[in-house]
Amino acid sequence: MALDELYREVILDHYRNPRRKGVLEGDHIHAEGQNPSCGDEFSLDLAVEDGKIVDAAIQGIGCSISQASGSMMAEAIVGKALDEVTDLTHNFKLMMSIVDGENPVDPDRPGSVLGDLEALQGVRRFPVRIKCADLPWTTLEDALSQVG
Amino acid sequence: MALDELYREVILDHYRNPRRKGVLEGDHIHAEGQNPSCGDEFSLDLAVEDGKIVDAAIQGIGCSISQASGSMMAEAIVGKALDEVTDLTHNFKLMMSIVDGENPVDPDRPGSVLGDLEALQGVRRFPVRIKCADLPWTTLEDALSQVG
Amino acid sequence: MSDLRHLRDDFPILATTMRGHPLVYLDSASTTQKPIQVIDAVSEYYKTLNANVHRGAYTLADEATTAYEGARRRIAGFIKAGSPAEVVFTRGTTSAINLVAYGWGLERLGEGDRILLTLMEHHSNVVPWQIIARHTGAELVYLSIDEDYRVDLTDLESALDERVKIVAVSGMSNVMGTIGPVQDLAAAAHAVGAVVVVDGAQMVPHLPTDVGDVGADFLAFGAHKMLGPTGIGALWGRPELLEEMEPAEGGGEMISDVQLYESRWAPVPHKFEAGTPPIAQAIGFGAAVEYLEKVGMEAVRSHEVEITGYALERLAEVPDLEVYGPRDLSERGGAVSFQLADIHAHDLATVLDEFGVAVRAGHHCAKPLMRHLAVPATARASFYVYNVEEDVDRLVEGLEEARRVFGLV
Amino acid sequence: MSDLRHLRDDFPILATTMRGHPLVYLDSASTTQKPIQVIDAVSEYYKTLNANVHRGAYTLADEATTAYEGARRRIAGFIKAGSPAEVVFTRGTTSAINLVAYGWGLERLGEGDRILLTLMEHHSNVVPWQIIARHTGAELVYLSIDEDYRVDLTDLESALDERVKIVAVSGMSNVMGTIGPVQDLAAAAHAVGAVVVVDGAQMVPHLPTDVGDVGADFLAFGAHKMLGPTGIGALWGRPELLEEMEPAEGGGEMISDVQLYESRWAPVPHKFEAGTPPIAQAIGFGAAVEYLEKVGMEAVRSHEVEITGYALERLAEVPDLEVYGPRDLSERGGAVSFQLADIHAHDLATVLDEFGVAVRAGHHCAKPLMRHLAVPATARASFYVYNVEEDVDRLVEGLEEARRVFGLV
Ligand SMILES: Cc1ncc(COP(=O)(O)O)c(C=O)c1O
Ligand SMILES: Cc1ncc(COP(=O)(O)O)c(C=O)c1O
Repeated sequence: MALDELYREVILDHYRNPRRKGVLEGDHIHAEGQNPSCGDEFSLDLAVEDGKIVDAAIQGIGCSISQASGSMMAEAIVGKALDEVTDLTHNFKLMMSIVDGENPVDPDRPGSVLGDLEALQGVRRFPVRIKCADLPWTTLEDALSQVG
Repeated sequence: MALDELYREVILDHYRNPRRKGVLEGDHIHAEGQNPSCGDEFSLDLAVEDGKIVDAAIQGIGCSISQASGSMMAEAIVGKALDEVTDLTHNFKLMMSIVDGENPVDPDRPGSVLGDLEALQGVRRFPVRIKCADLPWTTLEDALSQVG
Repeated sequence: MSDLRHLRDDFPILATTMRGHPLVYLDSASTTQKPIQVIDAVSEYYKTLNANVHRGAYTLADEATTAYEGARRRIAGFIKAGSPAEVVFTRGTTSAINLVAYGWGLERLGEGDRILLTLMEHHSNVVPWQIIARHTGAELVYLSIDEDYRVDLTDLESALDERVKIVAVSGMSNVMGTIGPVQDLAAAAHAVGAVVVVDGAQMVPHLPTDVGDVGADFLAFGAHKMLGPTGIGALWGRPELLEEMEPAEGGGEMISDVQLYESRWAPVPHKFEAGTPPIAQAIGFGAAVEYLEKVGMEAVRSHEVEITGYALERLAEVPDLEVYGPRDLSERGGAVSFQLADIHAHDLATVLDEFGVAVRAGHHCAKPLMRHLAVPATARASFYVYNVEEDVDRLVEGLEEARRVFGLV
Repeated sequence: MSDLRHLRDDFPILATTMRGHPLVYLDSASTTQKPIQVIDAVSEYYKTLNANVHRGAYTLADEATTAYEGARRRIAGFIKAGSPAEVVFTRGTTSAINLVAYGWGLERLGEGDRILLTLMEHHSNVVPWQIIARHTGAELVYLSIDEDYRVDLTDLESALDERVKIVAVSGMSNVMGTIGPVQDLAAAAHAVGAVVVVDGAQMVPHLPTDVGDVGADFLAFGAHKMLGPTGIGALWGRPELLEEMEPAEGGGEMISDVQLYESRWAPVPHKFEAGTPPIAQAIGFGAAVEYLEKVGMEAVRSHEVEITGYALERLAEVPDLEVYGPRDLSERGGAVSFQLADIHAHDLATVLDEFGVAVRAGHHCAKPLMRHLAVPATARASFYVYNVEEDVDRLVEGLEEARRVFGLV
């Protein structure tokens, strides 16, 4: 049923064992995001060197969808060039907005494939929850906008 | 028709030629009333001696009903004892509240007959206007409450 | 006459009677009647969609939120706002003006500052400024009304200097119909750094409105004068000013965080919408705007010019009748105030009531203007999309009867 | 179970579905559903009676005014107020509290004064006081919550001294269901000369209310949580305090005279009702109160005690589920907050949504309380007259399913 599609094992695993949880020491960018209507919170530290994300750390309080989305995002972006990350964000948000489409990757911005993140596809059938999945990515966009 | 019953000649006459218009010199009681919803205003000076109204003066702005009612009231009360005036007020308000009744004079408080004031009976068929006819009398009650 | 007659079927109340006569409703400047589309939008909301907004984690609440925010988007589009976030829902025009007065004025005004008004303002655009003036020590200054019933701009230069921080003006007088010189005032006010608040209670329902053209900083208007429900209105504001403005009320839904001793506000427009908003009413407001868009605001305006022109013509035939308001139809809307001989406005209204004709009588919440015109009260007929020439004819017949009853013929 | 089941037929929305299942509405603490009697009262007003109030000199306006003031009288009777003039119509509970905060607090508080609140207050009974504290220099002080989820009165003596000018307390918590110690607080507050404001948003809909017994000075409540329309609420106040209190908003209808630089206010309650009031909503509020009177508030209360008791029993059977709120039914109403294992409230709400069950998840506009309880969010089921035991059963089935989906079984 749709619920099992939503709460896939990989999502519950990221929810219960978030990757890269914590804060960064040394030079980094910091951004915070919030969904005022539900109270979910997410904060992100990014270390950027030579146009590349070299480290990331996350913290958050909230539902499994927002926290798993953040954990998977943190895993996915470390080691990627900034423009790859921008494409990834684009493709992630595209996936969240396509309800019946087949291919969530924009052929014009193929820079990144979603990989594990496709586990969040099930959220699309729960419009109320899309903003949960989006929260870490909106925070990421905020962080990226701070890059010189 | 009902309109002709409302706007009887005597009422239009009092409206156009209000009696006892002005202010009193010397010792007197003063009261003011207003209908905030329509803006009608009425003010009353009363000279009272030995429990009797010996003089009265009125001023006002407003519709024919409120102004005629005030003019007729001023005429009616001068020369009357205070308790007679109280009964008159009672009977006037009774008349205004009885829509189909026959006799507007309370048999238990016969102290005053309405006389000319009965010309205002037509107002009863126009519930919107009853507060106009009542305005001078409410002001009178206020003035009387100031009597020692 | 532009043909809007068919719209009448949408308004259930127009099929009722008043004092035994078919209702001739000529009091739309006070409140308009509602088409069945608006009435049903409200009922349907309660029957199928009712839930609190912005709060729920369930589908019904999400749908209610979508409908509520959809209404905001539609209203923003109606006045050509840049974004829905520029539209704050309020209880009505009066509340919207108070929100600016408290949220903007209370924080920023002080001794020596001035608020510039005009003598034709409705009490709702006077009293809030008096209250703020009392709290802050600021002063009120008024522009007068000229012989042609227009805002007198000859004193503008001396009245409008750097001391003026707020200019508050009506887009259309509810007494005389006069269209306010909003664009001229806005340009002059901005030149001295003042903020311009337009009372759009009569303007938005009656004139095609594009906030970009109006040139104001804030525009207040309400639903119930434009076919919508009571209990809802809106404040449009320039986004950068809304950002800076303080909320007037505090409560649920307008916060992003509440600590014990202080709180952070939610983003615009939500920071101004404390508590459960008037959800059903917002949705009804959206339906009203949709209805007006279908009719077309150009058609609304030209219908109004025509029927007002007809009314002014017919009223000119009535002996001893004086009209207070511009003659030039391009300078006015459909609120027509008048006085007939020495017959008090209330008496006139009573006579008309007896014929099923509803007109307003009194000071129209504009006492400063009434004092200026030196009349204690006027009778006022006002028109909207559902009025037809026959309504004017009935009015004139009633006036003739009033002349008879009062012994003038 | 007291037999109110037949009432369900009056609520059209209960016949709809959510995500394919019959709607099980368990979010009445957020907003209640509306019976057809209320929906129709609003529609009928627009179809047959719509006119502006207190203004017209024609019959329709007089009838609208009579209906509007009739609603006030009915609501006054419902809370056993001494007179209809003690009831001020507002936009809702939040607006009513803000009216006291601005109208009473802003004028009277200063440096060194205190406002006493409790940790269980809704944001609507916190943020307005924060705003007034900021404007006046007054300070906020809080009573805590004890282990049994009740307001902790052990510190009352030290917290409540002459510096306290206002005590603001909820009559019933929207999170825990806890009935507030209103009478005790009122007695203690009056002993030091403080004024008592009761947030009755949850109390008035759920407990028979007699303002004489409550002992407060002001009582705020809203229609939409008691079967009535959105966009309307009321502030009851002691007549002598309402006399002294300043209006918050200025505008039409609330004045007796407007001069250029100052105005005189209309008598209570009108001086607090600036602008065209929410007329249709007031009439709908009156119809809601009439409906509740027919059911009988004693019956409403005992139905709620029974269904809440049943819910607490059934929830106790669900493993890993913690309830936040008093166990003693005499100390609580029907808002039941809970946490299931490590499942976030939103996820729980989503699972329940999938079964047609609407519960709320989040901070319930009570962040200070959530911090005190040390939970970021809870799920909340809340009941009203139309809920039946089967609704609770569906909830529990949904919770079992959540346990399965989250791998807890
Ligand atoms: C205890 C309490 N107080 C105040 C409010 C605010 O009510 P409203 O949002 O209707 O203004 C609510 C409802 O959300 C509540 O539950
Ligand atoms: C010009 C003007 N401004 C303000 C208002 C106040 O609107 P409301 O009473 O709907 O708040 C009105 C309507 O009465 C009006 O005509």
